[in-house]
Amino acid sequence: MMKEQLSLDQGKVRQARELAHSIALQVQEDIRKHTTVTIERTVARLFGIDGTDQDGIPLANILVDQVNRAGLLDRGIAFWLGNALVALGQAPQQIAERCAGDLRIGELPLQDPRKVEEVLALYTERALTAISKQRQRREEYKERLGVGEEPLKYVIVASGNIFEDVKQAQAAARQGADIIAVIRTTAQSLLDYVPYGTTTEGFGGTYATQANFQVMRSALDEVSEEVGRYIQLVNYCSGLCMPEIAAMGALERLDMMLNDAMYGILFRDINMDRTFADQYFSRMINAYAGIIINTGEDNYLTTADAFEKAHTVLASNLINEQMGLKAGLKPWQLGLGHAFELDPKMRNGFLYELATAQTIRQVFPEAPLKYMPPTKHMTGDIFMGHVQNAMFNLASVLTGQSIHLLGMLTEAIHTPHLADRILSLENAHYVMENARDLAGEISFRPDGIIQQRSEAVLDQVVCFLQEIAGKGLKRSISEGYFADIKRPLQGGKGRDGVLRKGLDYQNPFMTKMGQELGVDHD
Amino acid sequence: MMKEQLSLDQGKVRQARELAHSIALQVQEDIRKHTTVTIERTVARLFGIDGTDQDGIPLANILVDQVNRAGLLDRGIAFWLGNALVALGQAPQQIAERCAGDLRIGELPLQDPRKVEEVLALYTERALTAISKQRQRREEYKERLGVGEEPLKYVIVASGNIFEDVKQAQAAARQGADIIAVIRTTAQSLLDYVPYGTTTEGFGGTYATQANFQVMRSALDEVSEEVGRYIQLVNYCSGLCMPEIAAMGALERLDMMLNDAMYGILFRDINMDRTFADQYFSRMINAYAGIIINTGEDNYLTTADAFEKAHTVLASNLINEQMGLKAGLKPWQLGLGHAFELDPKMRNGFLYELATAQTIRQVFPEAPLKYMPPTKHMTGDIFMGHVQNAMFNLASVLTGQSIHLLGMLTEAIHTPHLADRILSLENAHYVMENARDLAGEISFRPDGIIQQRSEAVLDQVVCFLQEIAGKGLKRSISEGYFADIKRPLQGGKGRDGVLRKGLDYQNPFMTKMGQELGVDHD
Amino acid sequence: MIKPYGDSWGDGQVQLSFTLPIPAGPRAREAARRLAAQMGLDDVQVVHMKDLSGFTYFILYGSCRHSIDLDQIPLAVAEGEMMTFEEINHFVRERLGRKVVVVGACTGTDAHTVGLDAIMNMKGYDGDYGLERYPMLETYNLGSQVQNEILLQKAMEVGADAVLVSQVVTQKNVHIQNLTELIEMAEAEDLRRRLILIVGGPRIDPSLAAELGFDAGFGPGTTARHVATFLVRELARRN
Amino acid sequence: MIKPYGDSWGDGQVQLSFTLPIPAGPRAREAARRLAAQMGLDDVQVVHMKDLSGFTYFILYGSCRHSIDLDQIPLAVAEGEMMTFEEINHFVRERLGRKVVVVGACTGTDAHTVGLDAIMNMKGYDGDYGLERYPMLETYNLGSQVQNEILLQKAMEVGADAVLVSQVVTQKNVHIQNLTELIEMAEAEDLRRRLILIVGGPRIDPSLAAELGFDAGFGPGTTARHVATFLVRELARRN
Ligand code: B12
Ligand code: B12
Ligand SMILES: Cc1ncc(COP(=O)(O)O)c(C=O)c1O
Ligand SMILES: Cc1ncc(COP(=O)(O)O)c(C=O)c1O
Repeated sequence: MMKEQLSLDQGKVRQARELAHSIALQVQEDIRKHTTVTIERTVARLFGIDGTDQDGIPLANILVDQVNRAGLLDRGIAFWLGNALVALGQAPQQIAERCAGDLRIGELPLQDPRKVEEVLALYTERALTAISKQRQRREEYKERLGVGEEPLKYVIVASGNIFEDVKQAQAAARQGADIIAVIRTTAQSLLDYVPYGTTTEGFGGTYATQANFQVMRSALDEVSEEVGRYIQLVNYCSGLCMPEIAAMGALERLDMMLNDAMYGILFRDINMDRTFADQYFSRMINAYAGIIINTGEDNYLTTADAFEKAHTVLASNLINEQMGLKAGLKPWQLGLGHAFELDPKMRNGFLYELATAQTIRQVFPEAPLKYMPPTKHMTGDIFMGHVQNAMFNLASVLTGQSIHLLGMLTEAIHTPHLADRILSLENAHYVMENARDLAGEISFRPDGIIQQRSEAVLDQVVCFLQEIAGKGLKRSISEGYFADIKRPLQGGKGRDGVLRKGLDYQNPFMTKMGQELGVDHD
Repeated sequence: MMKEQLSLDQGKVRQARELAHSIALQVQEDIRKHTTVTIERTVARLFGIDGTDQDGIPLANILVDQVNRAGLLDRGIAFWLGNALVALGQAPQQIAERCAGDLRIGELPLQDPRKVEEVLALYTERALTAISKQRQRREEYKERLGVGEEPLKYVIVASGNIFEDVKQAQAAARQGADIIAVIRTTAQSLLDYVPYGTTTEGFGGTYATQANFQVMRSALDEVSEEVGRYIQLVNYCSGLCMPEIAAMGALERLDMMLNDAMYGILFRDINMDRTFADQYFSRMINAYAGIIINTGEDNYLTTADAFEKAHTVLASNLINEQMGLKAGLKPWQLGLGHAFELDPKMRNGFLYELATAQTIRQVFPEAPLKYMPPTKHMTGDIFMGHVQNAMFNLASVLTGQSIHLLGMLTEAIHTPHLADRILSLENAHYVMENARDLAGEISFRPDGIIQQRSEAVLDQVVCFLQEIAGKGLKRSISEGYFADIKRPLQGGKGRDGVLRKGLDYQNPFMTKMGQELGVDHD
Repeated sequence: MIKPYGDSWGDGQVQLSFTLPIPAGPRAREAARRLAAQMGLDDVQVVHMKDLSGFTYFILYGSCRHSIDLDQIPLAVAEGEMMTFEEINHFVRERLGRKVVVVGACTGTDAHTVGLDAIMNMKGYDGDYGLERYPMLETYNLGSQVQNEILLQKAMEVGADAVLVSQVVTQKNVHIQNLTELIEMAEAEDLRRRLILIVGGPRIDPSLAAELGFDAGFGPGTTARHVATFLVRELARRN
Repeated sequence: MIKPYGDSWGDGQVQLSFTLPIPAGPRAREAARRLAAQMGLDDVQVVHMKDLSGFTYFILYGSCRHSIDLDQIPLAVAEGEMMTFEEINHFVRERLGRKVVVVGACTGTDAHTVGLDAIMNMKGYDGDYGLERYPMLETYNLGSQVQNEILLQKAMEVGADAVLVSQVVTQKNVHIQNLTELIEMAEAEDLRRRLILIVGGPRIDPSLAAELGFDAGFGPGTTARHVATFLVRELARRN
């Protein structure tokens, strides 16, 4: 379907991709060395540990913190859990509950390693089977009902109350939405635990909890049948609990996850080692669960200038791609992000926008690219905003984007009202239908503004990646290479949750999924 | 500047144009035979007759009606006026005033023909000089201040009150409008006289009066200086007083006039002979005054289906062109009309729209084409309407249109509010600037949907014009060839104001302007 | 009791825009805020202010204090129970036993025929055939700019059961004047009770029609079936 | 006394949109009309009604009965008299004779730094340099998600004259809670009078700021000069 409207220098594309690969390899060395509290909590969760103690602290946290405080976590929670399972003959959940009391699992006598391994294998198998089942159900749904026509219409709900979110998500689906993202409440990403249960109080978003995932997924299953289209569900696999959320999403059949390699570092000031380790494990889970990730390059253009820094988006896409592939994601799972953020006052801005959108499209022909709407230059002028969104809709259908996050006319005002979303859906539907096959109709002038802009950006990408490959990704970030934001190499939140793995470190999920995904952990 | 994005079969274009020429020639035979009361009133006005009697009846009407009642009008009012001037030694205005009393100019003794001719030549010269001066002033203004960048942004004011119109026109100019049209009150076109003085009460528009023209032109001159751009003024040269309004506009330096060869017949049920005669003389005046006409093909698509009847627009453009050229208009004065009226629900509607807009652009490379916005498919959903207008704005800049009538988001609701106009100007400014050079960047696929649609329309045009050339234009209209509307050959309003010219018929303006314009009256 | 809904039950969210005839600035912004407050909005947000040289355009959001008691709104009769083409013809044949005669026109200075044609002509509207197509209806479409007097004359001449009036131009309430004139004429000539008077147009709604003394009023999106359903039922009722 | 202006003086024209939590239909339309009437609109026109499954979206126009007495609106002090970069530095040198110390932060859970950066960082905003660039200002930008307590601590530590707070997220009035907390803390620690407290953000306006107990509030389109002008004048006044 995709048309090669631009002529790209394939040599340069290859060079850029190789540079990104070498950048990813460097980071991978660090990733290999570390585990984090949330990775270990993820293992606990996958073993079936759920719920909270009386104070509302998740049992996964209680368990992992206990082992960590005891200085034993470098061996991996799996080992200690496995040992306890054999020692106590109880289910993981019961063990965790007892840990909320006075059980200290690090102090249990060490059991027969063969038995421990057996029981670990059993529980690992059980969890992975549950995930595979959900993956299968998704595939069945997609097969039977189909999904919409690309660009898929992706809208957010963000009322703060999961039950209001449900009403709005269903209304949106009925009006043509293909994908629903439940935005998280502000600052959830900095919580070093995942809240529990259904929730009705959030600011600018709704808590990501396993119960909320479940409520929304089943509401969407219902409406999917009604509209005859499988409506996909998205949440945020980022912040301090990346892999835990990946696990929850895998179990509750989310379909996409925001899951970027660098977003947490840049936009949430999360420690680098923490982020790199977490994103790796979370991506393995997403890969295994057949979930499409959405990367967050659009965010760069909200703090940096979208024209000058267009190349940072494509460069980051390439890095996200390489790190994603390393974690076992397949090209069809890489919802690489970019955004329509040029200043609307710019003469010929639409041409420059087409240039980058089309370039990215051609560099990643198999990726379900995620195209983000204007946000930074949206103002309280909702009428103008609606027109900016129309041009964005057009750019998207014209450059063959896959996942299309609908711009809201009230972007500068509030998280979307029910009606805002519908107006946006109508806007997108009209523009995309009206210009449905335009992409196949036109070609760009070989020496034109668009082609030249594409070439200039690609050149910049190569230089930029060369520099980063030279310095290393971490140092580059510390020097403000992305989003005009500098983050200290050793600073950031969640740093004390990073541990060097011991020589006897064990993570049966990483091992097992790694094998199945064909991942090479170095 | 124009890009030949489509490949048109020049043979067919030539054939179509020749057919239109022969159609125009047939009509011209009728035109030659007739004069009308409004043509004669125009002559009276050009001789300087202005104002009304105590009952508010324009003196031009009183004079012409008197002569008509006396059965003498077939000689032309000019003759009788000239005779009276010589006989009474008074100015035309005084004579007209006396006619409102008991003077019967048809009963005055016939004077020395040489003297009559002399005095007629003098007054003719005087009027034409006044018109030429305005033309020169316009040219100076345009030279000194320039006009905006094409597509020129054309907005309407329609408050019904000329003084409110002024405020709104000036505000619009300050926000980027290049052209202001003062819409006429509903049903003025069916008045067989032109109202007098400044007016403050109209429905859906403001009376077209010479005083109102003057008020608006001077307000626009003022704001032109302020914004450093000559703001052009438009009114309606149609209905039962076509040539009188042309004369008023020529004297008050209007810059454009809605002036179509068939609109009155189709949309106001005005008699055919009346319309054809009136449009001819009014176009000569417009030609002489350097005024750009705007034709009304857009209207066809409000009653007929815009996709099926797209060819009627281009066919009518060709007829309007030929009839315009016959009346002395130059190609740069032919603001041929078309419109963005496809059903927004149509898949690929935008492609079909581009096809016709671009075809028309290429068929009339020198004409200042006038592109009309969506109206029929506008609804009370102002947000969707604003997006439809955005796509229209894009189509316009993409196909190099000249005069761009801005769509209003409130089209289906009310004549524009002050703010509606500004929102539309912002919409157009953003879209056109943002995609300014897109036209130069792209080409259409040679065997694509757009090219094929263009070819199909052109083929239809040729067939359609062949049929019309066979039947004659009048019969074709009576059979519903345009706008799905049928009008009887002999019916319609204003029919009793049509007269067969006598052998001694005289119209010094027609003669003099004809000479200067190089017009051949047959 | 219900309130506007933004993204949560009872939040009362309303969007508003208007122009004030004063130059932009903090004062104008405050004036806009106060106006919205007078309209009963709390937490008013002036989200956009644009100077239009001497005027200022505003966009606002706020939370509406007012609410609506649905029980107080009478359920409209026509709501939801439309007959089909066949049902209507059948109904006329059975219940009235003769053709129903209908005369329609765009009256006054109004020349917008598309709406009336959509109801009356063969082709109809939105896939729904026009009245002309109904075997049991006899229709006369007089077209545009018809004077009220002529319309009533014609109605008498053909023995009309119903008169359909279309009014599209509403600027300065010109339609109100014109519709009122029609009712007055009909009353003066003692035709009012003999005719079912129906008015339609994009700015017409049932309450306005009733207020002006018409038997029914139809707005945007009307098709022939809506009108015919009402018409034949009403005739049967009167019989 | 002024009223909204559509296309004629005094016509009061206002556009309105909202959603009601009921299905579309004549009844919903009437509910919308009545709500607008309660808001003080005459001649209400429901120009658009769209069913959103269980909800209905409306667009309306009407003529507003309310009007605003401009004389009742106090002229804001700041209106129109901004100093330039040089004037501000000069003013500080002459009138205060020392550097002015400013601490800024996005507080609470707010991570939107772009607005505060636009005011504080070198680069500034819209062609207007940020406070950091002023030789006579000493600035500390603490960045995002700063707790009120930390902010006040820092202010004391560096002997701040003024504290700049940015609040962008306003959902469920989270900013009101957070700003109120700051004021209460400042009062509790007896710092209130020693500091000039300034708040800014896209949904902040002077009246809201005053209501919450701040010395000034700045909304969209603010640049460093607006803030600096106010700040140095206010300091001079207090001296
Ligand atoms: C097409 C059109 C024209 C055409 C009309 C051609 C024709 N033969 O009808 C032309 C170009 C001639 C025209 C001229 C003018 N127009 Co005009 N026109 C329109 C336009 C674009 C579409 C109207 C239309 O056809 N709608 C489609 C039909 C199917 O919808 P409808 O009329 O609403 O009808 C439906 C219902 O309302 C209902 N209905 C309607 N009538 C009836 C009757 C009965 C009995 C029933 C049961 C139901 C019913 O059923 C229909 C089907 O659902 C509108 C803008 C718009 N988008 O609405 C402006 C508009 C109506 N026009 C307008 C104006 C001002 C004019 C002029 C006065 C402008 C001028 N100064 O020259 C002139 C003069 C006309 C005159 N003397 O009346 C204004 C009216 C403003 C107002 N509220 O008063 C509008 C809204 C545009 C605008 N924003 O300025 N116009
Ligand atoms: C960029 C952006 C982000 C970036 C922020 C990056 C960064 N480092 O700042 C990222 C992507 C990280 C982000 C995240 C979120 N965002 Co955000 N974001 C925006 C966006 C698109 C632009 C904001 C912006 O930069 N504006 C440009 C600056 C220059 O304008 P400004 O902030 O108004 O500042 C000016 C004035 O207000 C004033 N000013 C501002 N502060 C101060 C302070 C002082 C002292 C003074 C004097 C003046 C002043 O001066 C400035 C210059 O004139 C807006 C939408 C929009 N178009 O406004 C949403 C928006 C603000 N975000 C929103 C939300 C909900 C979020 C999230 C909570 C979403 C989520 N659930 O994940 C998160 C969480 C963030 C958090 N914890 O706070 C909502 C807020 C809704 C509301 N009213 O509550 C908005 C409106 C989008 C929406 N419609 O949903 N966001
Ligand atoms: C990749 C990615 N993750 C996460 C977020 C935001 O969520 P949070 O900061 O709550 O993780 C975004 C926001 O746009 C994002 O792009
Ligand atoms: C060519 C032309 N003349 C006139 C008019 C309308 O004005 P009137 O009917 O008052 O002459 C139009 C309306 O669109 C038009 O296109």
